[in-house]
Amino acid sequence: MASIQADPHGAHPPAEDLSRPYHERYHAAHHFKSRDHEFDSVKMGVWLFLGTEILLFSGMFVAYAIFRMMHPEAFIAGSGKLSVGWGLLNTIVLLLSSYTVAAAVRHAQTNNQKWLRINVLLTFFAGLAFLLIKFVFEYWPKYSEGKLPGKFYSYPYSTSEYEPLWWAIYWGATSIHASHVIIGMGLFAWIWLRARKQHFGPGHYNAVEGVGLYWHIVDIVWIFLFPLLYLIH
Amino acid sequence: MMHDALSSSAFGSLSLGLAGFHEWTKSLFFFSTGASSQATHTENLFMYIMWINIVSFVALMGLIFYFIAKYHRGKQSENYQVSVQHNTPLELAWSIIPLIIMVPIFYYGFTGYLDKLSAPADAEEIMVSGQKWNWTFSYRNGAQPRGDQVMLTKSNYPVPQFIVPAGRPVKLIMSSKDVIHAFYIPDFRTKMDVIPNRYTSMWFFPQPLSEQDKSKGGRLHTVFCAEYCGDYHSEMAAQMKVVSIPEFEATIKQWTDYNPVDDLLKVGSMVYTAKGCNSCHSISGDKNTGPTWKNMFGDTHEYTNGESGKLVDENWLRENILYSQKRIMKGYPTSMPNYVGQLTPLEVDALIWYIKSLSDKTKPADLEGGKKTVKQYKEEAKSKGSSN
Amino acid sequence: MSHETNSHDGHAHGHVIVSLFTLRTILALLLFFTLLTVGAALAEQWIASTFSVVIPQWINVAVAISIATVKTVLVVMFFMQLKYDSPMNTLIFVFTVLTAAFFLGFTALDLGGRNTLERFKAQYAIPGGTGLGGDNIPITTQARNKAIAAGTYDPHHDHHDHHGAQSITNAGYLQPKPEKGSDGNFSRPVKGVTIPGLPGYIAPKDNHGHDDKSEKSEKSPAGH
Amino acid sequence: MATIGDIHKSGLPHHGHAHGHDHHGSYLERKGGMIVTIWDWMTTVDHKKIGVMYLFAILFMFFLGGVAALVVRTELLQPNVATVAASGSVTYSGNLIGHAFGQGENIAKSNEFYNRAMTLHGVIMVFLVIVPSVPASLGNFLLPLMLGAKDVAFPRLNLASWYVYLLGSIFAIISIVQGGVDTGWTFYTPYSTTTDAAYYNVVWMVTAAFILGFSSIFTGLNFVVTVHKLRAPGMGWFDMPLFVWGIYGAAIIQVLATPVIGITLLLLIFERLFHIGIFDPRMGGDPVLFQHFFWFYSHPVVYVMILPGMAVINEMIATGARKPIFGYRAVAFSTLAIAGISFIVWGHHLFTSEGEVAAVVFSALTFLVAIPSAVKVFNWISTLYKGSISMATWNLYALAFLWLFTIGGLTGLFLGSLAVDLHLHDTYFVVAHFHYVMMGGTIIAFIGAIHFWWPKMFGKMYNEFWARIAFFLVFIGFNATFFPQFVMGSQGMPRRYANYVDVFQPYHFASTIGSYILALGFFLHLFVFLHSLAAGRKAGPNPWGSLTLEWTNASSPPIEHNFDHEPVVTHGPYDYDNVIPPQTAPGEFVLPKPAAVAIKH
Repeated sequence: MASIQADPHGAHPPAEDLSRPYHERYHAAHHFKSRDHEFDSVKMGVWLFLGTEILLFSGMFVAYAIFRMMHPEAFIAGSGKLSVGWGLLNTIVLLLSSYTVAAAVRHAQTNNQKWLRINVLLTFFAGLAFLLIKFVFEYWPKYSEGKLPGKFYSYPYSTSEYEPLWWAIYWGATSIHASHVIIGMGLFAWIWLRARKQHFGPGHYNAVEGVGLYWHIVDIVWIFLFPLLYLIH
Repeated sequence: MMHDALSSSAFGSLSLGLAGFHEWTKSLFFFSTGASSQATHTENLFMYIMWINIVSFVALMGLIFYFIAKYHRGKQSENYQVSVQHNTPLELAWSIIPLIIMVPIFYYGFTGYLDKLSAPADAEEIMVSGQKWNWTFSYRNGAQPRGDQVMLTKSNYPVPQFIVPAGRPVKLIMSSKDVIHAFYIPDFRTKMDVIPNRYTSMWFFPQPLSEQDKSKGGRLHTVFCAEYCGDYHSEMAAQMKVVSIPEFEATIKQWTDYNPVDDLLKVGSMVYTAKGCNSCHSISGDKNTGPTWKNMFGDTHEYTNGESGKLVDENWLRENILYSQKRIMKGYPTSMPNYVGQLTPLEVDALIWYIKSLSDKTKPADLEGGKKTVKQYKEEAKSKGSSN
Repeated sequence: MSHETNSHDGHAHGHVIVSLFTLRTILALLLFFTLLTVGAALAEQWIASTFSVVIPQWINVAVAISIATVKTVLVVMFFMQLKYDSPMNTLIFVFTVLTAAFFLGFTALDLGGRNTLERFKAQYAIPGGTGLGGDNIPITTQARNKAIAAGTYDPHHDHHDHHGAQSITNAGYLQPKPEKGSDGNFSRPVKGVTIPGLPGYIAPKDNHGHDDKSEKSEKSPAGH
Repeated sequence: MATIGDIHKSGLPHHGHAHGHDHHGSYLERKGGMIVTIWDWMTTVDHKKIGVMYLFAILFMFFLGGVAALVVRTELLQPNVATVAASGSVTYSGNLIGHAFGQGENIAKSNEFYNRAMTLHGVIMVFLVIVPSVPASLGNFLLPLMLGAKDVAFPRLNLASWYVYLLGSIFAIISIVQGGVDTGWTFYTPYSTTTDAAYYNVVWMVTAAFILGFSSIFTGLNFVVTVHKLRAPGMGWFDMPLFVWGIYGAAIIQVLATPVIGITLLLLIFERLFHIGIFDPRMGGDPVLFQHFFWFYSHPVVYVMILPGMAVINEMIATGARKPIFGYRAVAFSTLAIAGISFIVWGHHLFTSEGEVAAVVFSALTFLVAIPSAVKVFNWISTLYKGSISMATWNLYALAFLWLFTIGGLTGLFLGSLAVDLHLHDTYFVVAHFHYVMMGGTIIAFIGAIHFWWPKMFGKMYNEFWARIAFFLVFIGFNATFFPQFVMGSQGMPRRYANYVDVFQPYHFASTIGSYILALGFFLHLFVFLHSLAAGRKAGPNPWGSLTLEWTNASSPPIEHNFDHEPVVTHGPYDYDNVIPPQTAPGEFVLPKPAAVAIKH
């Protein structure tokens, strides 16, 4: 992610007026014509990157669909063993964080530095809350009960022979998603550190925009995972 | 075909020429022709595409060479001329004409494919199972090939020979025990993958035997494994023998059991290859996937579960064949399946005698029991059963 | 190429600032749809169990997927600002989704129906692969056996830990998969063919030779 | 229409001018001592340096993969013959390489050795050579130059992709050093998840392929944005050189298809390490699902390989014939058509394992891809008409590409046709087919393109005479290696066989001898290149008389920021009918004066 961002320092650091905030004296990288030119290019790059993310997750969705068609009873049995309540809470947490990130972009655009920082921080903690709920109330109980993929499955009360396969899909999809949440939190920490130094403002908010778009895609993946894993039976 | 052409008198010589030429070109690409009805269809489609290819290739390359000869830079100045940069009708033509040419290629490929897949209801069904690295066959009466093993390559790896009836549709129902294999009969121009968790099938109609075939006792075809499956992938073959229907019926009846006059040692050597023991255990002393059987009897071994020092005797062998997952010899993978339920008592005993006979520690006198015939063995078993 | 020298040109074209009101409205809609999808799933279960009707699975799937799609469109258009953005980015997004759809569609075209088509062959189908070692006991059964051996198995355990209602409704949803080897949906009579030499669902019976297998045409598999 | 004067105004660096650089040095210029220079190269974000580093890495990997190929061919020179002595002991002969490595006495070991060499060849050639070949090396170097840009859109991402490529190579080499894998480059399950070949080697190798995927994604993403956003003023979509179109099409596929191999290989790693069961039929998984996953990436990636190959052919044919590419738009659109269709034909790799419905649908779709490919070939041949055809090594390679790719493409018709494919699937026919396309297409184009742009990249000319000798060795060796494989395949020789029945021996023998000639040709090329670097004559900015921006507006080698002034495009990339290309070749490539130019103004 981070490396998609074009060189924030530009080719030649400006000599003039270091008292002005960074985002005001920011120069586009030398091979771009203007900051807008750079902004558009970066945004297009981020969208292409989001495309690769969608297709990465599409592998899990295809596996889900195919195995669901092959072993519907295993998926019904497995789905019944998930907790809709925690899933719902996590969905709400992620939706809220999506809002805060959209608001953060808006505050960067309007040069509202305080609320930019607050919203970035809120998003970070929403990610943390998501992971806490996931690990404490979902992963840990399932791990200790032996509802694990394939070879590690040791839960004695299965109702379907292929239930381990369901758990493979569940753990696979949610863990890849959770790793994206962790990466996103790292990016937000980085954004927050830079926001404190007033790096972002109306003239330059590529990074906030890019990381925000990434976070929305992580949210969208969960928007699909939630009903597919928890609600469909 | 040649004799068809001869029979038509009017265009005899012309069609002989064409048909002969056709057969000759086919012989460049195929070893035999017409082993089954589908094979002929595939060959003709192949040659149709081949001629399209040859004509297009010669035309295109001819143009290139012509242009090179005419416009090469050595004589540039008088040749270089401004020419059109595009020509829509021409470009449309060379987009659409190939498309039209390809329609029959697709269509006949499609019909030929369906023909290779959908077997007639009265087909003779043979179950085929692939495993690393052996094919096993099973006929409708439960018979399994008990014929002689054959060597197709020169690498001293025997492969099974199985029979199919000539002039009757044959359907193979195939499944794999471990990894993906593919059952490939080059002479019949067909193959199908053999997959672990599902059944695949293919069928063919072996042409009736010619007089020449009959004099040889049948027609032989080679079967290869065409999906990469490991160390012995290139040795995983089989030989298919096309025999007359009466002979087929008689043979599979005979194959339901071992020949009553064979002794147990012979049966053991047959089981060794028929059940695929040979794919892991050598009898020459070479280490393979599994330990060699040479000198195994009467020796001691170490096992991964810590056991050691036990002298290999008959009971030990019996237990380790039937419940092979119980203990694994040190230095070998755990890949040997349990054979309980898959070997008859006769086969187990025969195997034990066979392994015994491979050891230097066995005195010839100890092998007397192995000389028992199948008939004697069965009678003994019957009397034991009734006494119980 | 000369460097841009002006401090900034404010909000150039393409930089649309979405109002907080819009963002909050979208958030409210998203939360509403989230509750709706959970509600729909629960309502469906309730209907199925209360009125003892069988609701086809696809309705459940279609409702959930449709709501998720609406939510996605909201996020993409407003939070991700595709509505105001360069059409190129929309094109990228649409093409990506289209590619994923092809991926799913063609794979499902092949694999989606194959198991049902060939279910009649299930009796003989051998699950290959060696992930579990030599024995062929399903891993779920192994887990149960282990628990029984350890004395931790509770025979009255509620199989459906979290959804109380589901144990009732499942019966309606589920077209139970025929036991392996039952002739329920066999399209033709089984000939007395077993595949000797194949491990798997053939009951391990030690003392049968091949000769008497042909008589036992309906061999029952090991029913774990 | 532009005139000669226009070009000079737009800033063609003259011979003298290029070397009289005031403050802009060549990008190859040393920055200081050895350590400073190495550090400068390691941390560079200059697309040209990254391209050059890629070029040498890829050529090194090509060497490794080529050695593996020679091992494979040598092993197949004769079938294995077992001799059983009276004592019962067995000795094997015929497996030459097996003997050389002390594995000749045991057929299983010898076969396994072959399988590893075969896998090594496949993995290296696909993931480390052909996929990055043209885009990562020449694409990186040339794309900004052709577009008139100073760099690619995201220079640091570009550097990251190079390091990711290195990391992936290191993983692959770790696997090789530990003994390699015997899965085949396709990693088919359940074989790859259960093979007893050293347990973690498979994981190393699959991880290598996984990492290399990211390198591919980064490169593709960078190129797409570069093409969209960084074209020089005056350069519309249809003023771009067709090279850019080809790279653009390939980049789209890289971005859209590579993530799927990412998730596939990730699942494969999980399956191998933890047995999660997704591809394990014993736990309800499905090995054929893996094939769908794998080919959803690996078929489109075939076009990632061939589209850049076709891309460089456009440039070489146009310059070589000194003609506008016939039907520019048709060629450009066929590139996009190939990229699009590539996503919906992957099932033709599964004709023997997938269901009937899918097979028929995929077969029908497969034939569609033949149309744009055929259109390209027709257009190239028409471009030669009334041209002035150069016999320089690079143009010989372009013409050889037409020969080889036509064979490769036409033989694809056999494989797309279902009934015939059931016979030919997984035989040497397939091997020959994809070598004619992948090697005869991409690698031949790549080698030709290196000759073509060599003066631009390094500012040196190569020895034309010896390069042509090497070309003929390669061309003859290639056909001798792979043509017999078509015949062998239709006669029933399955692929990936370490051993074979005797009847195939003449073909294997011919094929192996051919591969030696091929290797000889490549080594000769290597010496020609090394000689050029050491003692080649200085090259002018435009030795071949081409009209694209990198030749007309940049010196050889280009300066660090590519252009003195931002180029303004005043003529099309192939506007030979109206513009006399400025040409600085020292002697042998004198260009004619087109009558048309005189007429037009």
